[in-house]
Amino acid sequence: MKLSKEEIIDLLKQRGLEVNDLYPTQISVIVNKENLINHLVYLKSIGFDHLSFINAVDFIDEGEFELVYHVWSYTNKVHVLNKVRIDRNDPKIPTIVDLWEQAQFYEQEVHEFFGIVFEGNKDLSPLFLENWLDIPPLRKDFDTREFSIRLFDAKPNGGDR
Amino acid sequence: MDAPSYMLTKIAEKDDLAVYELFFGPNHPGMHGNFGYVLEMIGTEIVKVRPNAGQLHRGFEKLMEQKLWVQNIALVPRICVVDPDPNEVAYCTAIEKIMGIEIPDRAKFIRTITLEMSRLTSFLMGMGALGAALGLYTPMYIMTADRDLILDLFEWLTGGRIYHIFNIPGGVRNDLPEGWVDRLNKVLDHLEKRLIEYDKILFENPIVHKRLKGLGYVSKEDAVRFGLTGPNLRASGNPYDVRVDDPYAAYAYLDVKVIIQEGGDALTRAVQVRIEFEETIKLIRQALKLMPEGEVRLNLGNLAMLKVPKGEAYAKVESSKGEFGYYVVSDGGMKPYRVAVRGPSLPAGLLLAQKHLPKMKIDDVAAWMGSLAICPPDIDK
Amino acid sequence: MIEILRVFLFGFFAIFIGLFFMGIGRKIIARIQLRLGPPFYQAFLDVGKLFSRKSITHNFVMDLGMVMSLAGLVATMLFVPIAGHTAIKTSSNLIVIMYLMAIGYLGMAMAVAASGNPNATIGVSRALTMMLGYEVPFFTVMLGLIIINGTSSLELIANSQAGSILNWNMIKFPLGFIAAEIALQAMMGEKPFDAMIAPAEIASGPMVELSGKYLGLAFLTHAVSIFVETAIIVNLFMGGASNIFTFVLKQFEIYLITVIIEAVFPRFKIEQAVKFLWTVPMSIALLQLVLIVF
Amino acid sequence: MTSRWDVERFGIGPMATPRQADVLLVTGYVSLKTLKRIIRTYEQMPEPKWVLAFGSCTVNGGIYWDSYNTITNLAEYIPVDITVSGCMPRPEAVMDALQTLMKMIQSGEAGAYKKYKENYEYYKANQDRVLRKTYPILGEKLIQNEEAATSIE
Repeated sequence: MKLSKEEIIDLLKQRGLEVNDLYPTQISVIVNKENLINHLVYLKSIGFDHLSFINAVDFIDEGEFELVYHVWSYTNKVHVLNKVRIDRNDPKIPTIVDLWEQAQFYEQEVHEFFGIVFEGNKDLSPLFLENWLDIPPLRKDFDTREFSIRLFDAKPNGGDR
Repeated sequence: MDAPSYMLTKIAEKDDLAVYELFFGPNHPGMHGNFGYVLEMIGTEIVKVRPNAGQLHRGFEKLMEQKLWVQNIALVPRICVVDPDPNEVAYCTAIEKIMGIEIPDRAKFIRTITLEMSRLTSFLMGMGALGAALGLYTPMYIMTADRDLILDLFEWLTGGRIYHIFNIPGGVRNDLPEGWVDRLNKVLDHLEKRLIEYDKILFENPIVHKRLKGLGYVSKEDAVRFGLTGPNLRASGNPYDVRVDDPYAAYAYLDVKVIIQEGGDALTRAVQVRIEFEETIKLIRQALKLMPEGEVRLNLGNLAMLKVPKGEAYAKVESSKGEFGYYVVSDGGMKPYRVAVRGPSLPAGLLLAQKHLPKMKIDDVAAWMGSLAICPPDIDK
Repeated sequence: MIEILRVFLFGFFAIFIGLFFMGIGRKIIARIQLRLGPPFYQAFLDVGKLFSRKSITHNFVMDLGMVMSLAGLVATMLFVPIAGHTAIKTSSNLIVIMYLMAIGYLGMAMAVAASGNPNATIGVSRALTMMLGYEVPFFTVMLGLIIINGTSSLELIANSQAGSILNWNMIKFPLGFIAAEIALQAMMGEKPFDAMIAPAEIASGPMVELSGKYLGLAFLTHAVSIFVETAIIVNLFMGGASNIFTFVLKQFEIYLITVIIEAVFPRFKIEQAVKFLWTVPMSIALLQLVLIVF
Repeated sequence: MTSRWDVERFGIGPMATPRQADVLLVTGYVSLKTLKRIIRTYEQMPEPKWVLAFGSCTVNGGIYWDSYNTITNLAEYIPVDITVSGCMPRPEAVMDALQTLMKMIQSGEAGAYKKYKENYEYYKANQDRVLRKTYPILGEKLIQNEEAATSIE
């Protein structure tokens, strides 16, 4: 049963979600933390079976993290960006590992780079960085140039060795 | 000097067969790229696997927030060395989506041609690496020799052999130099003749069949559920291709044949890459025929001062390894607010490793990785 | 005294020819792969360089094992008739050769297992299983020839084929030759039977921990093994030549076949290799045996 | 290594393990995790050994100079004999570097591995500073996990 983008938008609007139509094949949906899981379950039921990506954006001046769950439907040919806002000081959000198993690694990565805790995810150990004591690097208040100059004494214009 | 790095450490005393730890580690001849698995083994059978990623992590997403919009185009192809063009195209398409501009048709076709050529080089490297993992070095050398012919064409067109930095928001940097197209046709004819040799030495080789049959089986539903994309997805029977589902560049004008095979094991994936290689050659010829005249890029003024309006977009490109996705968020400034990159090899490299490796013997690991075309840099980014 | 000098001469001759063959083999493979390939004396340069390097040893067993592997193979070489004259004449040297060949590989296995590297132990277990694999068909073929010639002395078998090419064993018993050829491929550890030195899987197996002089010794062992195995095949099937030059030429033909096969085949997994060796060449050898006996 | 620029002509070939190798070719950027493995590989190689640093990322950090995970100058951690500049240097440049290295070895100039033994403390200090961090680099910011001393396993 192939749904057109407009039908999907109406379906989501009926569920009381704020939807805006970005591009011919892309729509974005604002979801709040509580009904994220059953929203994704609903999406999965109407054909969105490919979780392509989970990533986070750090809106430091609004003091919030925005988690974006990219979901694509092979049948309806529509891409949905589910955006969830969580508070920056205690970043917690339920895990979706039991919906898609590859979410485990995306969540591990987001945890490592933003410090967002995914409740229910069994293994949030660091994936890429080793022996990392500073604040999660992808946060806006982490300055990578300063870090590189202090630790590796990098010279801004390559400098003379 | 302490004992060598792969220590014989007893992890668990499991019915008196000592489980020992073997680093199928970063600098291992069978490993493609700088990536590693810590394998806990009994004898030659793997019991548990822990991926040891991160050697190639350069923090692209952080670096991109420090650089201007145009500077990132030099940074972006370095994410996947084997297949650099999809990154540039995805990044530029995302920016064009936010700015809501439409690049001229000729630029679309040039983008498609460079994408498909980069796909050819990546397939050649992939097939060669698969042969090398099985111990057959001859096709690797022959295929790299043919790959150099395509790299020469890239060098002529863009000035760079591997990193082309050729796409910019609004089109491509320069038009095709004259004489370039018929040299491309000559190279394509040469490659088509070469295919017969590749078949004889690699794809019809009885021992290759014996080694790859049934290795790393992924069923049709699992391939979708685990988020596999690209040739790995189609080799398990799912007819999905980003170029058809969500066309970008000039793919709307071309008819892209989606090839699927029922099989899902390593051998089918290898044959899938081989057939798609042939299909890509036909696609380039088609694009060359339909390419209109006209200028190659929009005039967006001084690109260094480019200001992308506030907004966000996710652009997908079908690279040789799968779906390369760029999620770009802009706050209207001179620099991107956030760029997130979705690499195609993460589900295959990390998730399938947990599923397939534990029952596998040590001698299939390199072949298993070669068949899934795992490209570690796009896991670590 | 002369006897000892003669033995040394044979030893160096074998090493020289073996390294020479390896150099040319690498050049042929390179040409097949559209490459220029190293100069033909490359193997000598490699061995020279390796012996000039410092080497890291783990324990005494490793040193002993390496020397034992080279000594074992050179000992085997002494019993093989080369163009009519052999270093040590015995009446039934085929049996002795069969026994001594195992010594060389056991030495290597002992040395490498002592190095404590899991890759090495896997490589050694593969090498020994492979040995199990190729020895069964090879000995059946030898058995066939011993029965037909009524003697197990290699010289008499070689002389029985003198005269025209027609009465070479290769022509009289083609099946036996094919089976021996496949077994030879495995004996020399060339693809498709080189599961023990599989760089892509176990980082060059037994040779993982060998550095400097040990790697040099391993190179020499491989060179002598090439010489010995091709010499056996030449004596058994191509009637051992009268003078040295034709003997070496015949050896090179055999080595050429193995090199070309090596360039075109990937490697078997170890259990596939042994299964293959025990089915295909084994059945040919048995067929040959049946033909001979009746 | 490819068939057009065949390095094996000069007898150069890839070896499977550091034990069998003479030259350590460090291609491109070096992240912290790779640095630990490079040091271990370098120390496993028997004498005499040489290092060829490949690409501008090993000379001054190249395009990733300001990245938090890549070192900028390889020469501070292991002695480097010869460096090839260029981001993805051209194959001809690599061939030329390998040949100059061979000439330097013949003339006895290339002895950086002796330097490693002589001022081993200098190199070890640099390595520990980068690998065995015990305090957050951008100190005053709040630190995530408090346990201080972590050793490289």
